[in-house]
Amino acid sequence: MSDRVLLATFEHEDDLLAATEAVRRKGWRILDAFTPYAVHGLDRAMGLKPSRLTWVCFICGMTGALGMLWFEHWTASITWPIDVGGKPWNSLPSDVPVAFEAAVLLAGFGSVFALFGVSRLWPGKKPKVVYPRVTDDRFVLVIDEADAAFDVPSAERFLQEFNVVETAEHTSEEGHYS
Amino acid sequence: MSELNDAHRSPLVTGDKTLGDVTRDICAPMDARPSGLWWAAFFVSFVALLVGAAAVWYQIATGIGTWGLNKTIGWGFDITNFVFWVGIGHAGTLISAVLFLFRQKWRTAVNRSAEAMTLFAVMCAGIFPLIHMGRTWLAYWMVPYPNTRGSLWVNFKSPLLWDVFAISTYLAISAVFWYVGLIPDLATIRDRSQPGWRKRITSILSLGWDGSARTWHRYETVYMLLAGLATPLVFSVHTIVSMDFATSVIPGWHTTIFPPYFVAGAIFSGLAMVITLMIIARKTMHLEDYVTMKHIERMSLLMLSMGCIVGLAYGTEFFMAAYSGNPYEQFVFKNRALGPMSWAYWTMVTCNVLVPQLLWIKKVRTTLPLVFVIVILVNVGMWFERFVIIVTSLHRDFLPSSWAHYVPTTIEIATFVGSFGLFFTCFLLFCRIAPAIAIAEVKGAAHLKKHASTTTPVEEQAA
Amino acid sequence: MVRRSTPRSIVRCVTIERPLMNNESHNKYWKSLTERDGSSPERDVIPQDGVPFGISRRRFLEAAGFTLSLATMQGCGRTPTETALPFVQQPEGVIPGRSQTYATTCAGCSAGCGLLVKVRDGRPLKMEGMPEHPLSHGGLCAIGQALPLGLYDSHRLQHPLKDGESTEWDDVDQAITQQLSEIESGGGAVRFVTSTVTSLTLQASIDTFLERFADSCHITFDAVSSSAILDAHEQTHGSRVLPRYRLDLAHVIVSFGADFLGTWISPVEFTSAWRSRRVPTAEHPEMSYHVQLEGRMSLTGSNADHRIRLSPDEYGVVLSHLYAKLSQQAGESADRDELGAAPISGEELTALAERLWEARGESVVLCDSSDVAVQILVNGINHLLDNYGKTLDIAHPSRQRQGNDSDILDLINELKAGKVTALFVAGTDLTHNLPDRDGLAEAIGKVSLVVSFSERLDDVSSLAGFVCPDHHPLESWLDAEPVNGVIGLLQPLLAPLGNTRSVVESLARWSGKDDSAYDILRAHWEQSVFPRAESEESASFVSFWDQSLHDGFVEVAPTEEPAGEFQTDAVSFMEDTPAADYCLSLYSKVGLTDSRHAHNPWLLELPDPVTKVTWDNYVCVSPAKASELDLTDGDVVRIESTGTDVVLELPALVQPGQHDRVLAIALGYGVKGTDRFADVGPQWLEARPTVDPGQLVGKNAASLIKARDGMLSYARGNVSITKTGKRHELASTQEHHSLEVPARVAPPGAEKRDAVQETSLSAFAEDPTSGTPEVHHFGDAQLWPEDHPKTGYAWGMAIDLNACTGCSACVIACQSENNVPIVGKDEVRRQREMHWIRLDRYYSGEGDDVDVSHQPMMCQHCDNAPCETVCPVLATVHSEEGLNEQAYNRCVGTRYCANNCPYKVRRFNWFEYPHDDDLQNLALNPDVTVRSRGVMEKCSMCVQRIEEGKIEAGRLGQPLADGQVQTACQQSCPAQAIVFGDMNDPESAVSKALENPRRYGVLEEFNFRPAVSYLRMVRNREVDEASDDHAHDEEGGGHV
Amino acid sequence: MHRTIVNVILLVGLFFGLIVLASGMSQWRLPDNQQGYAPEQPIVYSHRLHAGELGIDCQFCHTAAEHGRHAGIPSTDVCMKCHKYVTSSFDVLQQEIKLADEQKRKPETIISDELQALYDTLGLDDPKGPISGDAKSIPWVRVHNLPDYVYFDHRAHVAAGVTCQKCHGPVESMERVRQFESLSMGWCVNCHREATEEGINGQAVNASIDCAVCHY
Repeated sequence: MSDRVLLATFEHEDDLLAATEAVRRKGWRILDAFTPYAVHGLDRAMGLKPSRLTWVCFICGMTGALGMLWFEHWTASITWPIDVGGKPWNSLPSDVPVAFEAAVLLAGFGSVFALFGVSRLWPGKKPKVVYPRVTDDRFVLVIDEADAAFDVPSAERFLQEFNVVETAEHTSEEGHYS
Repeated sequence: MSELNDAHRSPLVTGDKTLGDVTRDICAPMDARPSGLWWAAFFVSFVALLVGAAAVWYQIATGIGTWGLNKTIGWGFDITNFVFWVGIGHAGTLISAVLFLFRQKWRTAVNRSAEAMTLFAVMCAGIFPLIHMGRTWLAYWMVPYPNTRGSLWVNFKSPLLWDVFAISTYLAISAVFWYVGLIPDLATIRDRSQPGWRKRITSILSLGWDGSARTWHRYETVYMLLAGLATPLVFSVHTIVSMDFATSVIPGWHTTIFPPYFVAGAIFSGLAMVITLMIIARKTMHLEDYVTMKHIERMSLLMLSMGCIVGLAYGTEFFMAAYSGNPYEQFVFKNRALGPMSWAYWTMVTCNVLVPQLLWIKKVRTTLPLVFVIVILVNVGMWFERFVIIVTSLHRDFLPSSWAHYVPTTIEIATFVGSFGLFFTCFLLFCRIAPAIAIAEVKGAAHLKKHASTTTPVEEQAA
Repeated sequence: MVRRSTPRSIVRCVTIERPLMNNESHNKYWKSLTERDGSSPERDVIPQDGVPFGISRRRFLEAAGFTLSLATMQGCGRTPTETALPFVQQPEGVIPGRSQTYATTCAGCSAGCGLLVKVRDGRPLKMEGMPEHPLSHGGLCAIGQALPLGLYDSHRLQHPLKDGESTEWDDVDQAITQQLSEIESGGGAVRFVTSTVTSLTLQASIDTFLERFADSCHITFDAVSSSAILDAHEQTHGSRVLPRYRLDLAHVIVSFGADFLGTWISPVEFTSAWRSRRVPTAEHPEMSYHVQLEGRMSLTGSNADHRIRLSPDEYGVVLSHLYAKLSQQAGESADRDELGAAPISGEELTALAERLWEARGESVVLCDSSDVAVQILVNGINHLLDNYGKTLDIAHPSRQRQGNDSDILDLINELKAGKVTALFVAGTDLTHNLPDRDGLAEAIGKVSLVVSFSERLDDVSSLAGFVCPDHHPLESWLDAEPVNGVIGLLQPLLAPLGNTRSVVESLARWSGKDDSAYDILRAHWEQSVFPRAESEESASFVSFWDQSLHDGFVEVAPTEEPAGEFQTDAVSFMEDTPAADYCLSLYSKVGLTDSRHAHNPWLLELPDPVTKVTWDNYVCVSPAKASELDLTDGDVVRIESTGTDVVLELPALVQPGQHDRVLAIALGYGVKGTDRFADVGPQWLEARPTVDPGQLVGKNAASLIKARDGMLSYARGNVSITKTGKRHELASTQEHHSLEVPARVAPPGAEKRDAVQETSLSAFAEDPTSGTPEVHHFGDAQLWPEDHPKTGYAWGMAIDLNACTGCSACVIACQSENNVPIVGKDEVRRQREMHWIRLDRYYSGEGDDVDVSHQPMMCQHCDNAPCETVCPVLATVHSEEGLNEQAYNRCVGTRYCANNCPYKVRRFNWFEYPHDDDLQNLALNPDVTVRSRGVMEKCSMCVQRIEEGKIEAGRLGQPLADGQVQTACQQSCPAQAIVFGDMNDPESAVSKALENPRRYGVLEEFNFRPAVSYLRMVRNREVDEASDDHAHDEEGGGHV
Repeated sequence: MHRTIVNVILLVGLFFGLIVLASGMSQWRLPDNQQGYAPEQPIVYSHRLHAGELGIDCQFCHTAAEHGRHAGIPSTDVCMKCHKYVTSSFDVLQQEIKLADEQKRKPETIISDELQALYDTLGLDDPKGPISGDAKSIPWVRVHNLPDYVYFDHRAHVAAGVTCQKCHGPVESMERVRQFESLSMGWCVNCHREATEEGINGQAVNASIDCAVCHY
């Protein structure tokens, strides 16, 4: 496949949204978009599937809760049962609070680290800034020039109606845009 | 839908700003040299911090006896301050998480600093359970780790242990929540600052954030998840704190109403503290356009409702005592209102229930100085609430022979002051080195005018 | 961190390897067998070097094993090197780390109670009562319990002093013998002053010593004397004797101010006798009737069935009336018209007289007045009631008080006139305990030879040319005959710690003999005690001696006392003297008595049983008078003896139940050298000194004793009291003094807490369970019985509130057994006293006549213990045997358990309580950990004793018998109020006690399931009289 | 390409690192664990010789173990029970006697260095002489030393039939005594648990694991 991409820069989220919609309807392959903040509806416009991170969160939470419950039961009534104020060896109610906290802790950390994993974020990673002001006040749409039908001038013309600020062609390194 | 929301509301950000302006305005305090006011504030709070540190050092080196406690009253300032600070810690998460879930966009103005406040408040809170131990250096025994004692674990039946888990979890999750929210802004700062230490640090901390929509997509999910987790966490933490008392046998402690009562109280005090800080920040850092009177008013109303809930709780306690027919219970509450420590009780009622009623009046809740006075009083009142619950319940319990009185020592007071020192030192530093308002979220939430922004610093460099 | 508890490690290591003395000297303490080789214990133990304490302490540490090497271990590296020094030759029978018990006699006061001393590797550690003893019946008071601290006291003299310089015995002996021989030849008055001497041997050697001199006499002086009683008997019965009061035979006891349960003559003996008639059962609802007429609120008064507030200066009148009434009853004519009005109501008098008359021969009237006329009236009454020979034994009189006031007053005159050449003082701090101290000191200055035998440099010794320190009673051979026919033996339990010498030995030296105390004692017994022996099995003296030494006492034929017929004409009624504004009553505090024990921090920190104040003496004022003078606790008042320049400034204390005209001050305080306690207890930023700079512990009130017509009177008029405006805070262990909660915060229907339950005898007779408050019981169901079956032992305790007098002996017993630290006045003031057992004292009732109840309160070892649930680190949990365990080394000190303890019996180590006195540390019990800073502690039910008992039983393969394990508090309770044992054993004493209808548990309704039960208090009264003491009465608010 | 290689190398390195660490950890001792402590003693006394070769019963010297809390270090006169006469190793004495026979003279007492040290501390010129009163005691170095807050009672264990070796290890084979077991709380507790479950040589025992059994 080709490794050339077209970067279209917008000034306002509405333009970006509209453009994305249109481009996708045209059947061009949208590689990614870059925005200074989470633009609502952009994921729908780009046709992204809902994230599966929720499952990671759920599983971690369960592990935390069940693991801690078992541990509390094991320490209090199996390894060394100790008479504490005449309470029963294994009193579930008193195990709940800690189990809950463990669940939250694991779920929270689990999903955050999962996010870092799948989005390839790590300390000191060199960011690729497709456009200098993309974390400030510019919106960039990245279109793949893969299919033969695609020719740059017509594309630029097409994007004009979404008052694009500027367009540029880039050569992407391998696997740069997910 | 956000249109619908905001159509009939006054704008969240006033003074027609562009995206670029937002960035610039919020980052301004970080670029500018600290004002004299900041320096003064910082000096004061740092001195307080040092005083506290000295007191703690002396106390650990000499013994808990340097506090005014005795054989009857085993907890005084220490746990009072602990509960006080934990309470304050709550509003942060509440505002950022709960309001986030309810799509309350106005939160964006305050959530960043509220979260930071949570973090620092919980830090302050955490200190007290640590130093209140007779043998602080053995605090790690609270952690269930494998050991050569056979193995001897910990007592999961003890509310104090639940506390350990609750507080540490809460601290960790709040920290993560805060940091995750900070990442995009760090990236913004990274990209707009010249090469130098700030660029270096931010590029490490921003984890190579590039604003990719795919990442934003996942990010939103996770942020939502964290908010979802943090919300029950907030409630659980203060519930568990309240169980320290509720599960005991001491009349005045042994009350089933405590969990909701404590949570309400916590949110109440938290809000008070948030407002206090926001009013200060607003003035000192010129963020009037972002922290508008609307925000203040909204939060005042929230606080008013909480104040009423707390008031209800106070009343309920007395009703329960009277209704229970338990003579010890009845005595404790009568003693609270009329006994040797009634002054503390009435201070509490005045500050927490009576004074906030003024907020019914729109004029009051829209005049900053008045609001400021009220929130300060609420802070005081909420501290006394904890003091009343802990000390007055202990100082007269079952056997009259062991009734005692409690007077704090200088060491205790110094430690208390120190905790404020720590809190404000951290907060002031935070204002300097991190954006006090969530840039990305404000951009996302506020509806800004459509027109090309004037050139940004980055371009100037380019030119 | 508990590792840092060196003191214990010091002690413990001592016990591991090596006793204090080398084995030769060890034999001395050996029971009869090895003792026959009878070399003096001192000889090879006294350090020969002249250096005062330094060396002998070093010897001490060396002897005490590897203290130092241990101290270096502080840093506690990876492998601390500890050396262990074994014996060179194992002394027979000594097993490292096991304690032997030796029988001896307590010399804490002149009462002469039987004493069992636990000696661990050569160190006397724990004083216990001797159950077989005919007087004390196993009881021991606080003072007896506190002996070890007196023994291991670094302030005791280590060497004889000559003109204040420490020197060698030879110099002293030489100088003294020379002067004595001069006196012998040149003539001159020799005066020998002692406190009451119950020791036959000492008495004998004093007599023989004095024989040599033409003009010599032995004067007995008691700091608080009962001289009047003896003088009265001289007049009424022709012999100067102190009757032996047999309270165990008395059914009606009427005491005029005599604090016989607390300090009067022989409190332990009296307590156990009194108690024997105070326990009604459902079958026999009977108990003795005890009336106390007194001015101040004494411990005895607080236990009386009926207490009448009567100023001491009114005793005479009331007694006259009583005498008149009784003589009427007796049919004797006594013209009453010469009697003035009685200060108490006629009905009360009549009731009293009737009660007494009904109990003729079974009653006793006691009085502590120092007025002979009053005592004669008392004798008269007792005679009318035909009590002599029954409840008053003058055939076998007591020797426990022999002081003769007129003698001492004569001596003072002699001294002032400069007629005395040689003055010997033993066993009493003459100048401290007499009024006009300076005048006396000046007079003593005129005496050419002044010898004091005092253990320490007390006031009189500082005036003496020679101080020849006596041994501590636990170091010396001696005997005691407290009551004619009962002779106790004192044997040394360790080698003298200093270069001291027993009085008998010193006297022998100066008479040219160099026998050891042991020889003298044995010789005296051979010739004068052995002949009185009755038991036939002791045929030879040797076996008699061995047996007596083994038992610690022997009962022999009493010597005949010439007790004549009663002289009725001696009795004369007393005029109703115009009442003075005030009557000052000088009393001796329970657990301190006279100045002798004023250097014992345990006793100084022991709360007064009634006022609960520590570390001070004070002026007790009645509430009415206090409000009149606008006084509150701690207001300094000035007491002036009108007409003299005697002034005393003391803090005031408002004492409910006190007579409005009476001011009461405790004697025995303000003792020289007690400023040493200034920095006892923790030192920190806000700490206040226990003793203010330049001050002493309390003030000496002896200056206010009034000497008049041959009497030292401890109750006197002519005093004025004025408020100074200064304050001196008193450290009291109790803030609220009533079971009634303050009126304004009292919930209706629950004005009074029922921690202490009581009933009246008549109510009890009808219904043994009367006095049970109506509380809603939530049942005592165990929710999870199968989880915690108590199959083995189930330790439990029952405390009979009817027997307990509140004498506080248990407090010191526990302190000594369990290494409870001394915390000092400031900590007590901050409500941080560490005593594991607390005696709660509650006032009840309206107005001026209050009832008092005492309740020992210690860890209740609840089966459903609230403290256990809340400990995060499992430092306090429940044992299979029902004990609430506290693992100090696990505790992190959150204090949550203490907060959650409904009885507030947990004690926290707020500081590292000082243990830097190496000598004092030898009193620490090696079987109990010394707690370090930051850990919680509390009553363990003497678990160390339980373990020892179980292990020893296991070794011998026998079951653990009931009563084999006794807790410290139980063991020496003079009233035997405490029962401890296995609740699973239906035959055990405690199980029996639990079936008692009087049994109840404090705060039972909460289902804490305490292992400690209480037996309800019964006052010998009619129902109506006790009505206001019933729980849940409507009239509340009597908060005093 | 080369990055992957680096990664592989790193991983392998890490793996081996972990193995080394794990093996190292088995050697680690927690603070206060004195296991293996074998201090030098003032007199070179061999338990191997006395308890092992000569088979002298432990309680012949450590008499108190049966009656008291502490097994106790034998008093010096216990040594002299034998060493009045045994002044050196057997064969050395034998040789001397033989030699003496040949030379027709009284055999003279030969004293080995260790025993000389013993006699010196006792201030004995002649082993057969009486021990003087002021003889010094031998400063043995303690090997087994529990923390101050732990109460161990030999009586109970001897009575229950626990062998000395159970805690002290094969002392009879030790030239110099060393702490054989860790003597940690866990070690005690586990032994108590086992004892309660399996009993001690056939007999059922109740070795409680209540805190107050050791801590008070």
